[in-house]
Amino acid sequence: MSNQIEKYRRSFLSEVEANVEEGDMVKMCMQCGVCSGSCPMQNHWEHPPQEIFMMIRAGKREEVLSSSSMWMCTSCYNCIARCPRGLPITHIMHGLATYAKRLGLVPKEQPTAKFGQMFWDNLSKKGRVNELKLGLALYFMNGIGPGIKKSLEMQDVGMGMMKTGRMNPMEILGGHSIKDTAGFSKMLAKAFEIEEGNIKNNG
Amino acid sequence: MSEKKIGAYVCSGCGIGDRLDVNQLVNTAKRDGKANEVKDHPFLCSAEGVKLIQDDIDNNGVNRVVIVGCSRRAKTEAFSFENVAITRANIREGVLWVRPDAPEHAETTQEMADDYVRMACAEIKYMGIPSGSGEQDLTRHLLVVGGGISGMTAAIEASKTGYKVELVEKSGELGGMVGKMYKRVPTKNGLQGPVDTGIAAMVAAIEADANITVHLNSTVSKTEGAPGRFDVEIATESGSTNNVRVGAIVQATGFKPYDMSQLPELGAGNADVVDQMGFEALAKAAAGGAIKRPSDGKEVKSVAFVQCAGQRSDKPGHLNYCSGHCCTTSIKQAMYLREQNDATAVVLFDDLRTPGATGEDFYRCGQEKGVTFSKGQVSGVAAANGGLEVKFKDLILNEETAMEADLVVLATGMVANSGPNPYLALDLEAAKAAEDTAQVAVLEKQIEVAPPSILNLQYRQGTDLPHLKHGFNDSHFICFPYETRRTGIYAAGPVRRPMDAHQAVEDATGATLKAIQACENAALGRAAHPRSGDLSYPSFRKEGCTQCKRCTVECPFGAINEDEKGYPQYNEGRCRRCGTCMGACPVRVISFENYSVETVGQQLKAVDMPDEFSEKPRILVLACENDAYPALDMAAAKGNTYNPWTRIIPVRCLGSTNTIWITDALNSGYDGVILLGCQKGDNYQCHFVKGSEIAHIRMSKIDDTLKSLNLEQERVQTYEVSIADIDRIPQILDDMASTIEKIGMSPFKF
Amino acid sequence: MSEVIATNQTILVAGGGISGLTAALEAAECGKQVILVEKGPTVGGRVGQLYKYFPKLCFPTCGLEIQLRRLKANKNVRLLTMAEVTGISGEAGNYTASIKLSPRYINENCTACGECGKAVEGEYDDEHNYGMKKRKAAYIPYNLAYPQRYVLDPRAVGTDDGERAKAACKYNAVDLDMQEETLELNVGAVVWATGWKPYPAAKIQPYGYDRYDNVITNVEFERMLDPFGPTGGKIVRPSDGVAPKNIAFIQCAGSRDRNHLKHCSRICCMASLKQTTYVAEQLGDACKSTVYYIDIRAIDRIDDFYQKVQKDPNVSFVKSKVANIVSGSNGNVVLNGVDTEGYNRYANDHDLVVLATGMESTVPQGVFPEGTVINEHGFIDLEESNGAIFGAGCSSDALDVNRAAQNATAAALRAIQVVTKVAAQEG
Amino acid sequence: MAKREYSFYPGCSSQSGASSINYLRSTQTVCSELDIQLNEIPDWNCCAASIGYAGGGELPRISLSARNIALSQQAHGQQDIVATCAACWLATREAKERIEGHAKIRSGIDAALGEIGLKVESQMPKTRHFVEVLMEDVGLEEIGSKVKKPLAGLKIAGYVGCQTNRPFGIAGESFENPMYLDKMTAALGAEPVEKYEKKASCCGGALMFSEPEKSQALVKDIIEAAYDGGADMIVTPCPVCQMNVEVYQNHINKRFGTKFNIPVVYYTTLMSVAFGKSAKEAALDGQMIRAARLEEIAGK
Repeated sequence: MSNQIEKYRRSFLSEVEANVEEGDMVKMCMQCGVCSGSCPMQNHWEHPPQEIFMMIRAGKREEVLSSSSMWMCTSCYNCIARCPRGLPITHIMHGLATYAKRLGLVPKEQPTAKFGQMFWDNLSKKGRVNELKLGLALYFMNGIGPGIKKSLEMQDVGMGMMKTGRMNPMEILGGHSIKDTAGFSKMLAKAFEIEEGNIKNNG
Repeated sequence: MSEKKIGAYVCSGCGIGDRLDVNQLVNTAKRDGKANEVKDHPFLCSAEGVKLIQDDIDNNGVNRVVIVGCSRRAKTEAFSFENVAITRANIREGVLWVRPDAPEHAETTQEMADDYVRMACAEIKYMGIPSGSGEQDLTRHLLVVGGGISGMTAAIEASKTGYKVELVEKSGELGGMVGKMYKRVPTKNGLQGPVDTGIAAMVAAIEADANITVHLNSTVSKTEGAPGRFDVEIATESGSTNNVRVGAIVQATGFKPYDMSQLPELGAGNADVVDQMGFEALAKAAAGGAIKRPSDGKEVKSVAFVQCAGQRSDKPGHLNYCSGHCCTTSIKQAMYLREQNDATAVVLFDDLRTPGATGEDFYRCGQEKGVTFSKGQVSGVAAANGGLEVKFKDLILNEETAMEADLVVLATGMVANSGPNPYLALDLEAAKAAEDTAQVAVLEKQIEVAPPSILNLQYRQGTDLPHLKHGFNDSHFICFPYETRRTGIYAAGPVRRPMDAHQAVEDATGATLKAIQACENAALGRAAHPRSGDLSYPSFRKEGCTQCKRCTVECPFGAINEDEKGYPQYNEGRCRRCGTCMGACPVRVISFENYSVETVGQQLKAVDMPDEFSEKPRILVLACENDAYPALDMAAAKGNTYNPWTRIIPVRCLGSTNTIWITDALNSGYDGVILLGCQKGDNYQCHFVKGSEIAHIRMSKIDDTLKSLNLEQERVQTYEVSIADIDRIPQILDDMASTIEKIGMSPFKF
Repeated sequence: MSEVIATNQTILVAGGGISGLTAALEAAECGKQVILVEKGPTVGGRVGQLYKYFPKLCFPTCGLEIQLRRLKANKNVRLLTMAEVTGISGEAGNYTASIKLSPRYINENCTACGECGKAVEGEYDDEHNYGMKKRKAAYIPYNLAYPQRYVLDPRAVGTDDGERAKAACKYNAVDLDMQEETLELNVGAVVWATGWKPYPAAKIQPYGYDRYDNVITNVEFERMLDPFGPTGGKIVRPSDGVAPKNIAFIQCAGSRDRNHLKHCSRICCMASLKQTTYVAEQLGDACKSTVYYIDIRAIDRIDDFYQKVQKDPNVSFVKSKVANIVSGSNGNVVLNGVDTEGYNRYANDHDLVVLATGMESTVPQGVFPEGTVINEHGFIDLEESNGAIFGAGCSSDALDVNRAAQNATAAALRAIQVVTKVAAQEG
Repeated sequence: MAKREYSFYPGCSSQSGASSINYLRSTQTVCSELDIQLNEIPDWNCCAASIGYAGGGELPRISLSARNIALSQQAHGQQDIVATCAACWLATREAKERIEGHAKIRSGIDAALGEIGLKVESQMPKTRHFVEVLMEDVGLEEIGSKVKKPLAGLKIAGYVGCQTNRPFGIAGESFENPMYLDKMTAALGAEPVEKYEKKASCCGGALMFSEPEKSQALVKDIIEAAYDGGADMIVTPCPVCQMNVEVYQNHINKRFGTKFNIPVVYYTTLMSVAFGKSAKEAALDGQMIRAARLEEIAGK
């Protein structure tokens, strides 16, 4: 992987094309901006998607990968639906986020990055999501103090869910699981292995 | 020519018979119009009605036909008779439809109709049957000037149509600019990269084609004659000359790249800063391998393409237009680099202009191949770190930035190789005559730097095709890209308008058709567009000519030269039959067989002039047949009305208006005169270029006449109107009626 | 229907718009026999519906009038209106074309006297005005329509209106028994010039053409300016008939978009620039125009038109493809998007939106002989395998009027070459 | 009418005691009424939804759906896979496309599944949303014919949301203004809110957890637009939408000073009530904000 990224050289773009999910479509952007204007989180972006694509071309590697922008994607697919050039923007954003994470460039306190990891950890344990554990993990992700505060804040929601049968306190004790957890883990391990290999080969 | 025998045929259909006294119309035609045969029919355009007329032609010797009924623009299929002169008394659109159907208007409406009958009969009396100009050579032979892709296309296409071609190329080889390119932009859709230029194949085809004679290292040193009989002298570098006769000419002299040395701020002067043609040379030298930079032969790894270099800019010395092709050309060149050098190729553009289906496909193709596009404004290119630094503002990222490049390609524009603008000399003459010293200085300077002539036309109006804008020989008309101002000579390719190779090929093909058409027209002695098919042509009575030269100067098409004795010398093949010369002639010696000072003058005199006390004014309207007259027809069809005092005469062009008509009208007691012509000025709409403008100038001088007659200036008005002025023109006519009401009737009623 | 004579030295031109007229006339004035077929009741096509041309701002009817004069004067062209080419078989120099003739219900006897139009009562959407106003059941399509003959709407046939029209005509021109006919013609070459249609704006869902009254298309806007159009030449908001104060022009509405038309339609940039000058002329300082664009393609020497518009303080440009349109107050709409030059979000209120809708090709499928190449955008490429079938004008690419006329002239020459060869072979 | 059978992918939130168990319950009610049989995919696993990318990356994420597809094929052959959850449906459909379209992904998936002796056949079954089944296979006419208690007098805002709508959506519907919920509402005798401008807006999805402030602002607009349209309740086809729009109304009220209290129901709940089923069968007891008017109708 080149560390010496020169402005407007293809090096960073090539890196993205090789290592980022659907990254080979970045070059097709024609800077119309319809994605940026379609994003529900547009008020919160540091850099909107079309600008990210331009930054990639301009070789702004650090700025792009350490940006919190991609983590603002709600996966609403508005940008994909409207993009006149058919860029799978949602996937590219996910891909950039994943790649940044892999390189350790994600801002430390990025909540979605944290939550996303929790979600993955949660599902990959038993093959299915344990909503209760996931929720608690989320509330306590910044430590016990904030966790308790957050839990109290969310108490009404929790109680409501429980009352309506949509949350089961017993899930804390284990909860739903697929049967073949062993095979499941094996499959994921293999998938990770292949993906890592692909990136190394490209890098 | 047999004796003139007039047949007048009055249609009583379409409500004419209900509202007008048809018997009276018939009597008017007989009594006042002196028509030999007069008949009426309830449905004249029916087969039966047409037969009635045809029978008179066939059996009663009628050779002058007056149709009293609808406008000359209506029912043309029905009223089309061979070998006779035809005119119309337009009493449907011109009378019935523009007058309210009420008893109190019946009298004046009938008067209008009767007048139109009189006018038509008067006109036809002076109309001959045009037989085509005497210059009827069929020369299936074209001259193509310029051996680039446009010229070669013209030559090949002409040959394919059965025409012989003289192909003149200034340099030592065919191929032109595209021939110097490595590859070209594809002309078909789909995501394909650059393709072979095809020039070698074209050259081979031309060399193998017995119909095409190639003159290399040659220029056109003299062009005389007219469509169908151009005599061209081709001069070779060695000094020898060839004379050929051709029917028409395609000028495909292409362009030269804008002189990039005028762009030092963009690094011009540095060996590694090249223009697009410079880059083609590098690519051609690389022959598919890695492209190397000129300074040190190093393989190029990073290139910046600077679009709009010295173009779309109003800085002095820059080109103020877009050259149309540079965006796709840069994309193509960037693709070379992607494929051959695996290099970074950044296109810095303002607006990426890749229009149409082929254009947008090519843009996407460039992106797929990894060309980098950035909306950026380049402020400077300078040497740095053994390469170049391109400073620019990234307009998307909104920051001043810079990139390093091994090579910079400046997309400079096209400068047309069009020869001098012929009107420069004439303008200079006029400025000198007007003693406008400032203007003289400006024009003299322009003439000083004018390029050498390309066609060396021996025309009174100058040596080359007139320029439209920025030195390009384009047509002024959107719908008529080949409406040339020098009949039989068609510009094609980037000399006509900035364009890419794809369009140049289409353009040259189209121009070839026009050139062929010009030959065919000349062979039949008929006019080209817009009066296509017209067999009439101007002639003059030498005895009366005062050699004033007005006709030669005012002819918009340079059709009239002067002979050794200073008399006008007509070249009918160049003539577009507008009649501007006729309008110009102070002694009225110029006429067409079916259109003359008399055909109009007699019409206006045929109007029955009520006396001063009848409170029935008469307004003469001379209306351009291209725009004003159709607009009047459409106004009538829409139910717009105007006053019954108006008498309208269509003219070929307002430029054909001879001031004698105005003087005659005023002397005969008309209370007002209106001239309706097309828009003049830079965006002129006059298909005869300056006809309307000239008419305006002539009319501005009519004031003296009015003064001498002691008449008010308001009585003569000239307007620029358009075909869409369907509501405005009736208003103009009514305004004149109001004016007359205000200032009173003309005292010249006898 | 009188007999139509055609041979394999005849050129068939499909489409009576500016391209078809040009191709037909240029070929005819070279002495070739031409059959010009037009699907509708009049020639003139799309340009007949335009108010003005860019960049000269002159009237299209001016050029049409000249073409009509050429047409009327030239016996080499046989014009068939209400006629559609439904099939072509054979090969270069020897094609058989099937032509469907739809009944006009009014024959050549028609003098355009207008009595039938006065007599009928039924009204239908006026196609010439894109349905923005009504026309009578018996009608002349527009001022300059040619042939200058009335048309009777087929929906009126079999109703009292049909009978009224018939009774009103003194010239036996109304023929309610007219039937559809099919002609089989032998021709040597075909110039296909059926032009374009505006891309259906309702398909561009983010812009809500089907949901908001004050979102219109550029072709509709063009009709608005015509003094004989639906608003008498006035620029007004459809919702309340009031003059707008703040118009948005949205470029690439349906063009350069894989969801719609992938190609660039070429004319829309210049069309919008032109339309801003209409606004400036009619409403002056009382109305602002904003052009939302990706690239302004004011190509070649007419770039100066763009430069002129840029200098108008009432016109602004935003480099942005508008993301979507939502309703605002009082019939206004709000355009959401970002100005990509520096990332500035906007939610701009406009009281009228003009969508610069793209050009969709009308080249049909299933009409041409096998091997004829119609590209993915629906245009006819110039291919060897097409034989003597030549696309012209907007059947060959998205073109402006000038290039369409140029291209049609070139197509005419290609067709001439084929029939000339046939003539030479036949001696 | 023959029984319609599908391979069923319920998804994590439809498990007992999970957040959209009420969706599953009402779906089952609708299925029994419409004679639809849903055959659950044995041992299905989570799809990773739209947030799994952070931990999973591309191939591991796709392998999850691939495993479900393989299991479905193993148990139910080429039966269409039907999901009620938008994320489940989308992830499975996307996985299918990606496996079909990218050789590299196909080989990766083959290898990963190979580890556990599974294989995705080259001909994969179609993955469909339950709404597609209702609109395309059953049809509004049949649905309408089952209505026993028309929901007369109810004005309902059809909130379609994102992932049921984009990027695939329901055939014939536009991304910007999908109408099927409105048509369905009308078929059940209620009045759809016309011009519900936020019907396809985003509720924040999973970012409701990580970025609650930002997401709640989105939900606020969605609810406000429903109120503006005069809605009595909101109907939705997506578990995330349902949850996000329903359960945070108190928080939103606190944050923005609003007074929201609008029920958000699944279309299956609406259908169940209209079909004359009990409140329990309609899973009305799963509403955190009670749909009193529906309870009323169900209780009649």
